[in-house]
Amino acid sequence: MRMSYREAVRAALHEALVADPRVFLMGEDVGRYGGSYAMSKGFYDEFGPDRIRDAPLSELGFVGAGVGAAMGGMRPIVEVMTVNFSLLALDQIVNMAALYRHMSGGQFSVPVVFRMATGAGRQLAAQHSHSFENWYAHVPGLRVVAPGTVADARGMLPAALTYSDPVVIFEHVGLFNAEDDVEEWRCDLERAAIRRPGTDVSIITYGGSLPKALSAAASLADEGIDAEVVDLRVLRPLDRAAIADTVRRTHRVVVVDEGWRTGSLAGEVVAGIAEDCLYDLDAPPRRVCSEEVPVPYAKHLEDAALPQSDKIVAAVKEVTHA
Amino acid sequence: MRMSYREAVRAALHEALVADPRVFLMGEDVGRYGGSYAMSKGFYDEFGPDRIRDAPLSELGFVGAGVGAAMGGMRPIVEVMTVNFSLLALDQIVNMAALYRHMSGGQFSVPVVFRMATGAGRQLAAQHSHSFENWYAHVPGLRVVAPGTVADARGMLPAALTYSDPVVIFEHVGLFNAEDDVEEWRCDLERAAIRRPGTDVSIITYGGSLPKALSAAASLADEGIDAEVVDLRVLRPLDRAAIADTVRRTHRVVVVDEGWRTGSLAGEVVAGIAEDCLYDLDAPPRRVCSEEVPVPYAKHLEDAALPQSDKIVAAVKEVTHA
Amino acid sequence: MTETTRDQVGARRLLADMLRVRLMEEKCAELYGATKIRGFLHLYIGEEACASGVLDVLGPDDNVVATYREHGHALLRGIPMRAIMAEMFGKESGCAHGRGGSMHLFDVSRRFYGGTAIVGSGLPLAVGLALADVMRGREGVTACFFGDGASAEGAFHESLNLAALWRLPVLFVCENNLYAMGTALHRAQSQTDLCAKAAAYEVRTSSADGMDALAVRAAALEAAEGVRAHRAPHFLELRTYRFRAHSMFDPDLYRDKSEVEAWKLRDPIPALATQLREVGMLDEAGYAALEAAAEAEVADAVAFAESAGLEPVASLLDDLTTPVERSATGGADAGGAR
Amino acid sequence: MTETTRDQVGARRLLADMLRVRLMEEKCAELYGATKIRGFLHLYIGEEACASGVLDVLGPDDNVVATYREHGHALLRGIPMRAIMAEMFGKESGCAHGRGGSMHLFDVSRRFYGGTAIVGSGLPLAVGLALADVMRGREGVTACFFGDGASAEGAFHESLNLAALWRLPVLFVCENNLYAMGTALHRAQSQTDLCAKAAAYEVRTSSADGMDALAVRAAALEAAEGVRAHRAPHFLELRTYRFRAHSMFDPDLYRDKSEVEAWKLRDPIPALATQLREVGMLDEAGYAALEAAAEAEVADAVAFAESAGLEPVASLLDDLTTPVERSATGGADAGGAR
Ligand SMILES: Cc1ncc(C[n+]2csc(CCOP(=O)(O)OP(=O)(O)O)c2C)c(N)n1
Ligand SMILES: Cc1ncc(C[n+]2csc(CCOP(=O)(O)OP(=O)(O)O)c2C)c(N)n1
Ligand SMILES: [Mg+2]
Ligand SMILES: [Mg+2]
Repeated sequence: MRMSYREAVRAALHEALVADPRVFLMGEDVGRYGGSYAMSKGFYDEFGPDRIRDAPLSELGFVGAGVGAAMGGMRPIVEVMTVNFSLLALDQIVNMAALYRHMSGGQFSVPVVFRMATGAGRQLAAQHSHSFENWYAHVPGLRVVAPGTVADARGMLPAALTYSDPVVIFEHVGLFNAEDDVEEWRCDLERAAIRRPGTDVSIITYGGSLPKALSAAASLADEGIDAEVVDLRVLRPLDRAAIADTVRRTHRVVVVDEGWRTGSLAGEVVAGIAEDCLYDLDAPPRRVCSEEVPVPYAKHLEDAALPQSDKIVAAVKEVTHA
Repeated sequence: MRMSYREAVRAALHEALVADPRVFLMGEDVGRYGGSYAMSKGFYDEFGPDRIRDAPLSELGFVGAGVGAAMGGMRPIVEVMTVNFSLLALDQIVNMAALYRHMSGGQFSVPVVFRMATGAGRQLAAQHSHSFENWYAHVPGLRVVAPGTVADARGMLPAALTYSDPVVIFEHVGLFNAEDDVEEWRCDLERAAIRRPGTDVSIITYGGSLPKALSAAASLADEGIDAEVVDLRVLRPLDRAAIADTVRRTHRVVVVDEGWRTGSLAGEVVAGIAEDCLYDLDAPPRRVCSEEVPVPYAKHLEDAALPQSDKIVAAVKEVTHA
Repeated sequence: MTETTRDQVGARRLLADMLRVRLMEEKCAELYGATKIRGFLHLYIGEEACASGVLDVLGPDDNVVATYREHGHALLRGIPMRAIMAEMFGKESGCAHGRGGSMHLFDVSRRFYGGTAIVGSGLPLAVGLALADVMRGREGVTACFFGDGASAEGAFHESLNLAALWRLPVLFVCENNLYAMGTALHRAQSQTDLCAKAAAYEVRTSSADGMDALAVRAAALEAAEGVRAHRAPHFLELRTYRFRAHSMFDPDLYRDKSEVEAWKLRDPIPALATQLREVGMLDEAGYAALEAAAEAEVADAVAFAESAGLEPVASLLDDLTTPVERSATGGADAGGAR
Repeated sequence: MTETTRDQVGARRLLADMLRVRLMEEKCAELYGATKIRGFLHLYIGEEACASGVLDVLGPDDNVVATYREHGHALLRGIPMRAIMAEMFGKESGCAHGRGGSMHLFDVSRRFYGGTAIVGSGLPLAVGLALADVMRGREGVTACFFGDGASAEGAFHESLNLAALWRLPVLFVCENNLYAMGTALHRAQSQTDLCAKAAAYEVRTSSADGMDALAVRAAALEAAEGVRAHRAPHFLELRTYRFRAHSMFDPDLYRDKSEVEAWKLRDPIPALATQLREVGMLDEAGYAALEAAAEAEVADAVAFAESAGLEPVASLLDDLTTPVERSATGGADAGGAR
């Protein structure tokens, strides 16, 4: 079935709301407005104000309320408009939701799903364009996923709802209008996926950078370089086995990540490779990340600040010619 | 001169307050209480309530006020009791202070120093024991430092005050009572330092893990392994040259970091090594980090969760026997 | 003497409760000196009337959220003193397996949600627990304890608004002991009338003498009944005082000794004992019996904690996440609890 | 007709100001359609009386902090329309070099601190600016604009307390347009009387008709004078309404068209024009002249922006940090500004 990423998220939300009365959606403007990215348009009329719950501008408060509601037996899906705003709510996610189970000796579960828009590319400037996936992926007690395909946008939410611990889902704003034919979308939240098999080099990425990696791979193919594109999908826990596996086959790797380079998730991937399969590398790994500046508004500067296909191509050539 | 880490921080604060009327110290209980770790004991009487400014329990508010005061021409030193609490204030640090200069096209400077206690080891349990230095080190626009010696505790604050951009200083709770003879403390906030030269392996670390690395190096010496101990000192920008340099000499590396392993700053260091000097490595790099759980209260569990000398020794043996 | 004190059993229970908390905590202070208990230890001594009065009016279906100064709340919510003491000793039979310590006491079976040490962080949690109750058609009240200092946090503002806006059954209990660590209320907040602050959210408020257990109980009863009747939050201020330093690290230099001494004259335990004696509901022997029972309980708890075992290091990584039986249908009454 | 309108020059200036903002923004909407302006664009149309009235009473030593809906504030604070338009076009001669766009207009020389897009984030900043002024013995007032929605954020709570507690000269200007995106005030906040909310911090408050520029100016003048006289904050609520959608992405489905139409009848521009006409201070020709001047300014700004150059990609990394001349002594009057 042909659908857009946005439709896929909508369908997943709709299904969850229909399936389980404990599920509710809470966040700023998810209700009457229809969701800042129109993810929940129409839901308010269908499910009513209790289950499509418009929250005041109180990120710390309503995110914490989601944590509490989860502990109280509900299955909240909490939407934070943009990952930048989630910095206001980190205390409840990192100091509370992620810790509760371990710190209590296993007494509590916190079955809450946090959904956030992430990433740049729409000229929304510095306070609306950043990517903090790596921060979340650092935190024990959270499961962190990034649907990079329409099928995963459809499948990851129901999969997240099968866990009884906090799951963070990052939806990249650059993907919302992407379309695809989706037949099978049921999926796990454990494993990376090979989106394009290849033999010469591994391009490892996730989320909004996936289409850029695939288009880089396509142009590389024209030049006779056969790139494997690996979609991490799950950012915590990382599928280190899959990463090592692709590197062992291609011996060359480029990691693409929209986060700022230093301290990026790409860095963790590279570190894991150095630890797990150093001797399999035939060339130093390369990272294509965002430039280390706040993402600017002007289109040409924004483009220049972000990973792009041509930069990926150049990095691949570096590692394959090494 | 013999002094403790705490005395060094105190002396640096005192000097700054005396030297520049634009400097003031703001934070919870810095005044009448004397600082939660007694860093500013007596200052209130000496400098008065305006300059030793007790703030209400409002991390977002007073940290943001520090940002504004810096933009208004003051040189605030803002103390956040513990890095865990700083999650409440991240929005002002990361979405505001760090962005202002670039986002405005270079119009504003934000000369604010944030000081935070970090780290574990005092049985303060999960909500008071974590290390988020890597998060801060990820953010363009911030300079991030971690005094790991008494001399750096003395010298890094005055050095920070020479910058006109936000500087974050992480003071590790495990070091406060450490003593040392301090002759020269004037220092830069640019370069890593070799704390113990060695030829067989590089142990790269910072902050509270430095003494553990040094004690590991001492016992390794007994076994005939000559370890070089590198103190990163400056966590952003990382001194990649110094890192590459030590690796090029020893060819083996262990990175020690109290952050949780996945997504740790240690990971960034390893990634940089893989990028910069892959072929100089004679063995896969190893990381000694915190176990990926909330730090527990019970002493034996806390000890087990953290990097320790014996774990460093074991990791060094792994890389040197490889 | 009000009707309430005539409820002899109830009043004696309050006295016994306070004594249990007091003696347990005095022992904790001693054990801290002996390095049996480590980390932060925040004593509740002087404030016992608050927890005993409030918890006395709650039932098993209600939820309780507390702070790092929560030994009293935990004990009076029904967590066995043994489990509390073992927790402070860092032992596996502690109520958080020794992972939490003094600041993080938990008991899912008693709907005791902690024990959180980020000031203000319990408030959004309480809002969420109450929201879950409402959405699930449960009747419970969520009692959320916090200090005067917490009311300066943004979390307070956001939580009171949410609770009032959504008409959630939260009983906000502010233990106003006039200080947040070393910072006096009037040096931290422009509005020192905390009820006025809360009333600005269109929340019902009331205030009680936090040194008088019967007054607290009466106020809490009324407040909790209001919450149940109106399905709307209530803010209850308890004016109290801590006799000890903020924590064991606190040199306590920010307040006059005379101020502390003046408040000690209002110690809630002798105060209630005297009240009961005056109306002939308690005699010396009766008091001694209560004290002896509490002492015995403390001695037993300490012995238990001393001899309890440690969680094996091998299980350090356990219970980080919930075993995935993929409980998509779930349904445990205690919800997220398992 | 009050004394104020008799100040013909001043009243005409307000009208001219509002016209300039209005025509500039109508052009922006058009340019957005033509994809010359991208990203988020939040129009102020309908609310112009607020910025014009308030900024009219501020001097060059005062500070201004605004939101993402700040084109009007930026223009009336004195940033040339050319620089604003060029910014929205993403050009180097924009007031943030094209890096900020519509939501991030800045001008250090005019003490215009932005243009911030995290709701509520300007409030702590304003507190800090005012704190710096007090500590440096400067006389300025810091005007901080924000919306009704922002008052639900924890940052509001913490900032009002800080400003009141420390007696800082902050003029908090709440542009209450009844909606935060698609969420009506009464659906977001239990307390819809925002002055009552602010008063709970012991802050002086007042309220004015945000559709009447003269009323706004009078209220702002009184408020600012109060701030200067008492060296204490003031909360000024301006009751206003936005005629357009929240942003260019907003389908505007959450409010009745009739509500919007009713408010449009109170459009502050014709309202003031009529007032002035009625007392003979403006005739058709005079109004046409104002309009023509504004149109010309807009045309000029657009032409300027069109032809302006882009920041070279090579300088993308510039100005992340301040060149280290190690200004340990500093001393620029504008402080952190350089
Ligand atoms: C967010 C946060 N900031 C600071 C602290 C350090 N701290 C612990 S308790 C405390 C004082 C809290 O005062 P109050 O809320 O009045 O409670 P009390 O301790 O008086 O019971 C402070 C500042 C903390 N734990 N969390
Ligand atoms: C912290 C944060 N949360 C959410 C948003 C998204 N957002 C932008 S404007 C807005 C509504 C703000 O309403 P209000 O404060 O009333 O100002 P108005 O837009 O009406 O002028 C929202 C929810 C944001 N930018 N920042
Ligand atoms: Mg208190
Ligand atoms: Mg509004």
